[in-house]
Amino acid sequence: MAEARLVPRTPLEDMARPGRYGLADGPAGVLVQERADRVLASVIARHGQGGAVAEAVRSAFSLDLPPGPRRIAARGVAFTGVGPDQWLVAAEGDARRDFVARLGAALAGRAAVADQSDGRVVLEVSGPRVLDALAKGIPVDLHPAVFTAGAAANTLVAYIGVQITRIGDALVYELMASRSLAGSLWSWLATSAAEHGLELRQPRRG
Amino acid sequence: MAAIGQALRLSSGGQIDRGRALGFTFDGQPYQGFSGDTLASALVASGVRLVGRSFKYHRPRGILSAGGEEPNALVELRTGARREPNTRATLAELYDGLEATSQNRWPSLGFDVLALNGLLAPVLVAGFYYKTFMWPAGLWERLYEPMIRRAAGLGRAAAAADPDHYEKAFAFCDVLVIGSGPAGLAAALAAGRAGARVILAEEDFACGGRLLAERQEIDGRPAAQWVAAALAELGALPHVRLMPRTTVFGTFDHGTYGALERVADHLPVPPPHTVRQRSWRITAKRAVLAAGALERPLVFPGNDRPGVMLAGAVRSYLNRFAAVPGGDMVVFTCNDDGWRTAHDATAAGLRVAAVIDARPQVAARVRQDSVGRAILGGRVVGVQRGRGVHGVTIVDADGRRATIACDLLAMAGGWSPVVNLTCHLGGRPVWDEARAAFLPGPLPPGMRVAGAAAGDLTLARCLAAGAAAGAAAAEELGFKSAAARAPRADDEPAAITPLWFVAGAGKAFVDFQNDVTVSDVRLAVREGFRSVEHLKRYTTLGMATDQGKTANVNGLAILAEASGRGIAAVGTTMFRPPYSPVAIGAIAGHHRGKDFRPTRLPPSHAWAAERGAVFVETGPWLRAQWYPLPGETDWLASVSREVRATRAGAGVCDVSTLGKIDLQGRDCGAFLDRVYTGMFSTLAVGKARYGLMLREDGIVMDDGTASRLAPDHYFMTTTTANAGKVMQHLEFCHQVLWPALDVQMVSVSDQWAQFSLAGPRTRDLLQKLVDRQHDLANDAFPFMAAREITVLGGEFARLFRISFSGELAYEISIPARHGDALIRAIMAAGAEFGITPYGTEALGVMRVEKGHVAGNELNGQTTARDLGLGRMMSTRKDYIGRVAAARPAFHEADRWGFVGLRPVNPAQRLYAGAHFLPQGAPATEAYDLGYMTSVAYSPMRGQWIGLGLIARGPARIGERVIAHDPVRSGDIPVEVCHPVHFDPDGGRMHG
Amino acid sequence: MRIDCPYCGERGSEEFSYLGDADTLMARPDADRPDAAAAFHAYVYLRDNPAGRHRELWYHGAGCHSWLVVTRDTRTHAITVVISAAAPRAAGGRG
Amino acid sequence: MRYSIFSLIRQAFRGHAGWEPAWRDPAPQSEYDVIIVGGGGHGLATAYYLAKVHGITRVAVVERSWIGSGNAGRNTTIIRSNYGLPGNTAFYEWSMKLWEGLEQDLNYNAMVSQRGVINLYHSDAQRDAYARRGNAMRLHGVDAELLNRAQAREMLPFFDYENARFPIQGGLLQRRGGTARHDAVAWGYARGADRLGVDIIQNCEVTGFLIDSGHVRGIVTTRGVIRAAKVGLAVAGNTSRVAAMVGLDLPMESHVLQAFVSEGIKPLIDTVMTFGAGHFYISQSDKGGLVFGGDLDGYNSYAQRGNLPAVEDVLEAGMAVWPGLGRIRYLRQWGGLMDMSMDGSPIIDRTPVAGLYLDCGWCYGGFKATPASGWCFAHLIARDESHPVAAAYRLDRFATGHLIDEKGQGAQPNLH
Ligand SMILES: Cc1cc2nc3c(=O)[nH]c(=O)nc-3n(C[C@H](O)[C@H](O)[C@H](O)COP(=O)(O)OP(=O)(O)OC[C@H]3O[C@@H](n4cnc5c(N)ncnc54)[C@H](O)[C@@H]3O)c2cc1C
Ligand SMILES: NC(=O)c1ccc[n+]([C@@H]2O[C@H](COP(=O)([O-])OP(=O)(O)OC[C@H]3O[C@@H](n4cnc5c(N)ncnc54)[C@H](O)[C@@H]3O)[C@@H](O)[C@H]2O)c1
Ligand SMILES: Cc1cc2nc3c(=O)[nH]c(=O)nc-3n(C[C@H](O)[C@H](O)[C@H](O)COP(=O)(O)O)c2cc1C
Ligand SMILES: [Zn+2]
Repeated sequence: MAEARLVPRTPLEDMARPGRYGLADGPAGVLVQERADRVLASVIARHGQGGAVAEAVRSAFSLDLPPGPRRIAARGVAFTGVGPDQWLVAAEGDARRDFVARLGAALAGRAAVADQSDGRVVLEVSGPRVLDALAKGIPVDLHPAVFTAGAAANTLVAYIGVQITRIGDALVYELMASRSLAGSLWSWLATSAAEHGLELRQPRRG
Repeated sequence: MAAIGQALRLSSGGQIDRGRALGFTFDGQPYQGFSGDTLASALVASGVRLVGRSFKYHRPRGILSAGGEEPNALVELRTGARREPNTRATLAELYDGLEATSQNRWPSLGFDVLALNGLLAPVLVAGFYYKTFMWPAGLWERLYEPMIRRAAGLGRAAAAADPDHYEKAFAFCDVLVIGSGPAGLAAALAAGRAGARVILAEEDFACGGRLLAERQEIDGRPAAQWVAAALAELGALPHVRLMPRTTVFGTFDHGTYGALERVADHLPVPPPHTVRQRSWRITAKRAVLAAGALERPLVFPGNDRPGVMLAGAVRSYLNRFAAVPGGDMVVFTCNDDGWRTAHDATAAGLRVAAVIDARPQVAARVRQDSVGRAILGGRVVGVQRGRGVHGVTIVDADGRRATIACDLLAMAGGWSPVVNLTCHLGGRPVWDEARAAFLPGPLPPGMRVAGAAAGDLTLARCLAAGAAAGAAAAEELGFKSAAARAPRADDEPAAITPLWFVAGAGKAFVDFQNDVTVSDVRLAVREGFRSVEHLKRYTTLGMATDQGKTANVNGLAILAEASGRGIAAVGTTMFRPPYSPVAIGAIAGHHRGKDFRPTRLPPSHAWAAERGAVFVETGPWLRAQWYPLPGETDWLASVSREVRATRAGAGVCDVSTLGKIDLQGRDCGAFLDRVYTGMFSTLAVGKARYGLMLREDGIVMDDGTASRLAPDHYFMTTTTANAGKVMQHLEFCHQVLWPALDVQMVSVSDQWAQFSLAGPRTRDLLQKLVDRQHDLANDAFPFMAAREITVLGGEFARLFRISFSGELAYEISIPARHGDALIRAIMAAGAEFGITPYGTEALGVMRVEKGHVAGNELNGQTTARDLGLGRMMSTRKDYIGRVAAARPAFHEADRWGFVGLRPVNPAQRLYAGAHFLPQGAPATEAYDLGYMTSVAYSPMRGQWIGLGLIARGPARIGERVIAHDPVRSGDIPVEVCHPVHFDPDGGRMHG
Repeated sequence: MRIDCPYCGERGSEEFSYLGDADTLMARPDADRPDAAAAFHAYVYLRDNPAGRHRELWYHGAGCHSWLVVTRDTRTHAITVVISAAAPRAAGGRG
Repeated sequence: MRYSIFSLIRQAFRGHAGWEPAWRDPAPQSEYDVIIVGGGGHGLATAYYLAKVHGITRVAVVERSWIGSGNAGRNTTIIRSNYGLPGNTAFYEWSMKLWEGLEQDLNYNAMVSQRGVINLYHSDAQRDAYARRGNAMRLHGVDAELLNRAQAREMLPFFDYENARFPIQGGLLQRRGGTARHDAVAWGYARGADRLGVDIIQNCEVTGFLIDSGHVRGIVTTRGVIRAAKVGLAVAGNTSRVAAMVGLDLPMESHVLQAFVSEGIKPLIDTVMTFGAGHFYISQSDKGGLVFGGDLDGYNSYAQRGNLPAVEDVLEAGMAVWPGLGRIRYLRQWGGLMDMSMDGSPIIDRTPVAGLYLDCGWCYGGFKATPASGWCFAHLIARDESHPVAAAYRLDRFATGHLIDEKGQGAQPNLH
């Protein structure tokens, strides 16, 4: 028995099949891809250790921790501010390897680190009509000049707590919500993008 | 039936597309109109005068206005499940195939039986119903009320579910401009040119406001050309968003505006994937209200007859829609603007029989001779009618009566600025005597008002004020606006001497829709309803679907006169959102049906669905309730099987829904000591402990376990129901009460799939899954042990020896991606031990058998002592709720305490919610001893068992009482027993 | 309403949960004081309820999870100050 | 003049010229035996019963605005006595009994309509909680029926039973519950009290109290000082404000609750319905408007108006339970100031100031209490002792722990 491998499932896997949704003609206005290829961890500075955490992150990952709700990334590691002295850290590609353990070691005594890799559904959303679709739920101003590259916000979409991050200069956004809400998040997104046509791509797995 | 032609359509002019004819029906009769029409304008062009019946007297009514203020022309639009009652014909954009029906009449619009109410009119005065229908008392619900209810109401709503879809959206801008008349367009241009993000919202499907209805010029060219150029320029500005068909319906706090976009109402049905309407929440740093002004009717006998129309509306129909509301017109006015209607009508080829101006003098500039007879200082005192207007009776300045034949009476009572949106935060408009209008009072933060909405009635001033407001709003936000030349336009005359009502015989209507007359207002005053708000409520003036847009100012002016006060002293009634009525579906957006609220699914959901589990909504979660097997038709059979199998061998249940909180830091122990009643700082690493949390008022809030994974690392579970509440509470305790403690906490509820494995064979089962190096023997992994382990060859997991079922039991956690695989692995590994998945029902049965408290007992009314958990309240430390829990009432001897219950006759079923009475006592509250909190059929005992709260609690064990359940099962004798119904010494759990 | 969270920026009030009078709720009494019963009665039940300026606790549960002290006029809903309720002690607070 | 169909017809022939004011508009006298502060339903009912039951007629009701301008004039008119806790049930049932004879007593048609109140349930636990409540009602002699799904569907056929996020499983029905016309209740009591000699003084705001060695002697108002040895406060959402004038801290917060009315439509629903899985309740007024509401906005407020999130919450719940509402338009929304007590139940009691009495804490449920509140408050003021059915509504219950917390939410007023 012990040799049976556990086959992981992505949060969206049982909720939606890749394919075209909503308006069927023309190019899809909204493109969605599930990103199940990231290791995630929450980092909370210990009492009074915010500065020390920043230093440790600088030396371990060569990143300057954002003080506010922003994402900063390099070499496959991204720190996103989610609260005062709190970050959600994502690692992808080669950086995934033992990432939570490495992070824990780098921040030992300075921050609490907790693995959250399985706790979230992560959807990367883009496409020519992405802002129109997102406006149907995201109650923050996503105007490209306001919600600039790297901007992040924790907020509510259709009563679902989400973290939205603009992950680059292009209009590409990452939506993160609790894993158990993947189906509801998808239902909102698919409905909101229906008039523009939505294409759900194959998930990216880790 | 052949379509009735558009006999009253001008051959040229207007903003309609004569190339696109549209067919529609009204009361089943086919008609035609053009693209660009409203239903109202198409009816006008087709010569339809009678469009509805009034609310109370069922008087025939025609179209009064050309906009959203319409009180009369309300129709049922569409049919079947899409039927929309009370739709204003004046706002309904015509589409091909439109079906409209008149309402509030029987059997037909032309012959309405309830028009007999007109005969009863002398009795049916304001508030008559407060004075009668009282005898005999029993007849109210049986006779009078049903009769009133059937007569009241307007259109018929569809009973069926609305087949269309709706959505919500959020928008942000620097400057929100409300209204696209000259003031709004100028404001949007000024702010947009300065670089501000502008939203221009317009209720109408066409932008331009009054400019669409007037024959005015701007910069020397027809206003329509200026509008087109302005829209083109705005459309080209990247930061400007034009939103036609969008009504801003409410002003809310801090720059929040509610708006309703009618996305597909101008189409027969919404195209696929398109919503019918979209509700917007607009957050604007600044707003310019340029909502214009609404014309007031004049109040004189017969003013409600079909064929009596607002003068400005006549211009709209002529100039915008090229539709002719009448051939022979009389204008009745008290201000300069009324004369414009006469001029425009003449220009359109109508005969203007007379202009009757109540003022003795009128500037020569206003009065030109193209308009037929001019009667200054005159009044209309009656309307001759058949099906429509035949003529008017007038009294001239010298008191001479005369009759003038006509088929259209245009009335111009002056203009009321649309101040509604300035008042939604509580501001009150102020009366301006010179302009005879209420002007905006204190404004909501960030709002400006421009144009006719601010009382600036002339075009030149509207353009200038709009531009100034737009520029100022942008400049306040740091944008630089280049000084632009204001467009040139007329300062058309706009003098007024208000005329509030004309005395005479016959009903003079103030509120057309609610049939409120001058005599109703006076009666109310006579009876002491002198406050304007009392007047409104007593007469219902202004309470109909138009909210008195055309009626209120006239009404309160008559009140002022009748009560000997000035209009300023009387004031207005409160303005409230929505500015115009909003479909409930639109505000709900897509939150209906299954999408009313999100659904959380545990990691085993897909697997459980494959097995045919029956699911149940528990708070935000959908959980497996039981897993029926083929042949099982009764839920009780399935649940009992699950319990038996678990207690006999092994059962598994997904408990991932529990709240899970990761706590790290030096002071976690100290922190938990303060939030739990028990001690946690002394908990050994590798152990778990049951914990009870109180609210600060001493009542139990939640229970759960906390495990110590490392000296400065704890893992807490909460109940499913209270997960969010507990997290918030802990954050409060940490951030607000004890911020100096070194505690870091984060919810990891979704990170872990967690399964409860219960039953005597679970150790054997686990042994097959857990990697060999972890010793699960009773000594090595005793009751309440908590460890990090690996399973299935190195997969990280956590194992807790915790039991809710009273069996040898474990909870195993694994990162959620493996939840599905783990449950399958457990099932495979457990086959030889008879592994059985069990759902929330069996979970509940086992906890009742074991006498554990859960949601039904932790109901926000019980203390730890009530629940028999008093020993968990440490006396060695302070904790949340400790002091309040010591209040005298919480220690009274006859407080309801926690016990078990069994039916005296083991064949009888128990019901939760039954109250306890002493045997033989009468069923009155004086003997109420408590109630049954939970029940279950215990397959282990072969009978129903219960838990409950009863006065003096455990002291009653052995007593028999009655479980009194008159709403369901009647009386059942029960015996009070210990709450632990099964395996009282807990041997199985420790085994 | 829109609350300007010091961390997240301005957000709709539906992202927050309301608790009430900050000056009372932040000053949890010492359980060992001789008049603890009276002090806790006041702490738990007697919150300030003015028509006017009110310092009150809000929790940004859908955002950064901060507890905030919001100064708001209960007649107009105008918000003048928003600060974190965590250390250093919210300025003007009692505790 | 007595109201009846005959007087109405008589007046119809005279152009209704003979009607008198429903209540006088007297100037305040310098002294009364009792002053009631607050011309809402409760204050007016108290004055009426003081005069009628206790023979105390030198009474003034002092109202800062027009009578009924507060919650009396802005509530959703539901009357019921379906409470579950001892302390509440008997009181609300007494109120229901008074409603049942009110119109004949007052000679005013307040349109008391016992069309039934249904609370829907959506889970077994909720069903059992309603059974607990229904049984408690029956023990108090109150009518209560537990409906199953089929029975609920028969009464409310349009609702979503199949596709709902929280399917309807049944309901708790009180047939004697229903509605009454809110304004008419205030006006009827005002007229009744006035006819017994009570002075109803509008546009007269209380700004202070005369207190002498711990005893109240009168009030200071915007229309001068008015003396009385007994003063009763019935100012609902403004209680904390007024109590602060005598230095009284009360276990209370003022919250905004919004309500809504739709455009008038032909009869669609003839009972009062409460949705158990969201914040929504609805009934249809005799005029045809659907009157509905939901949860509090959730923060302290004296603004008497609310915000959009609460509107959305209510309308979403409405659509969830009744998807046929989609195309019906809501016409108006407004707010009221709720005197939310810390356990969700009212206070009718003396205060530490002798002669000053308190009637408050009605939360969003005090309209139905209007008759009994007036009855019991009058009793307390006249006799200086609590009426038996209101004996539990003590001010010191928070200190002693004798809470009456129907919802089990504790000291968190916005959750009650
Ligand atoms: C939206 C809404 C819906 C509701 N729905 C229901 C329902 O369906 N069923 C139900 O039972 N209850 C309901 N209620 C609650 C119910 O309306 C109230 O509990 C009840 O009306 C309060 O009693 P009252 O009528 O005396 O209060 P009010 O009418 O508020 O009377 C208090 C009066 O005191 C006056 N006042 C205040 N300060 C002063 C001062 N300083 N000097 C002089 N006068 C002053 C006020 O102007 C006011 O007129 C609802 C309330 C609201 C707001
Ligand atoms: N001379 C007179 O007596 C007189 C009187 C009144 C008006 N006027 C003329 O009327 C015009 C007034 O110009 P203006 O720009 O102030 O007003 P306007 O009436 O031209 O435009 C107002 C626009 O706002 C829209 N609107 C109103 N409320 C709205 C809401 N809540 N949401 C979205 N849209 C809404 C209306 O549909 C309308 O299109 C001028 O041309 C003026 O000459 C003249
Ligand atoms: C039961 C009830 C029914 C109502 N029906 C209507 C109505 O049909 N039309 C209307 O305009 N307002 C209606 N209202 C709302 C009142 O106009 C008003 O908004 C409410 O009494 C609050 O007062 P305010 O808005 O002046 O503050 C109703 C109010 C209640 C309580
Ligand atoms: Zn925040």
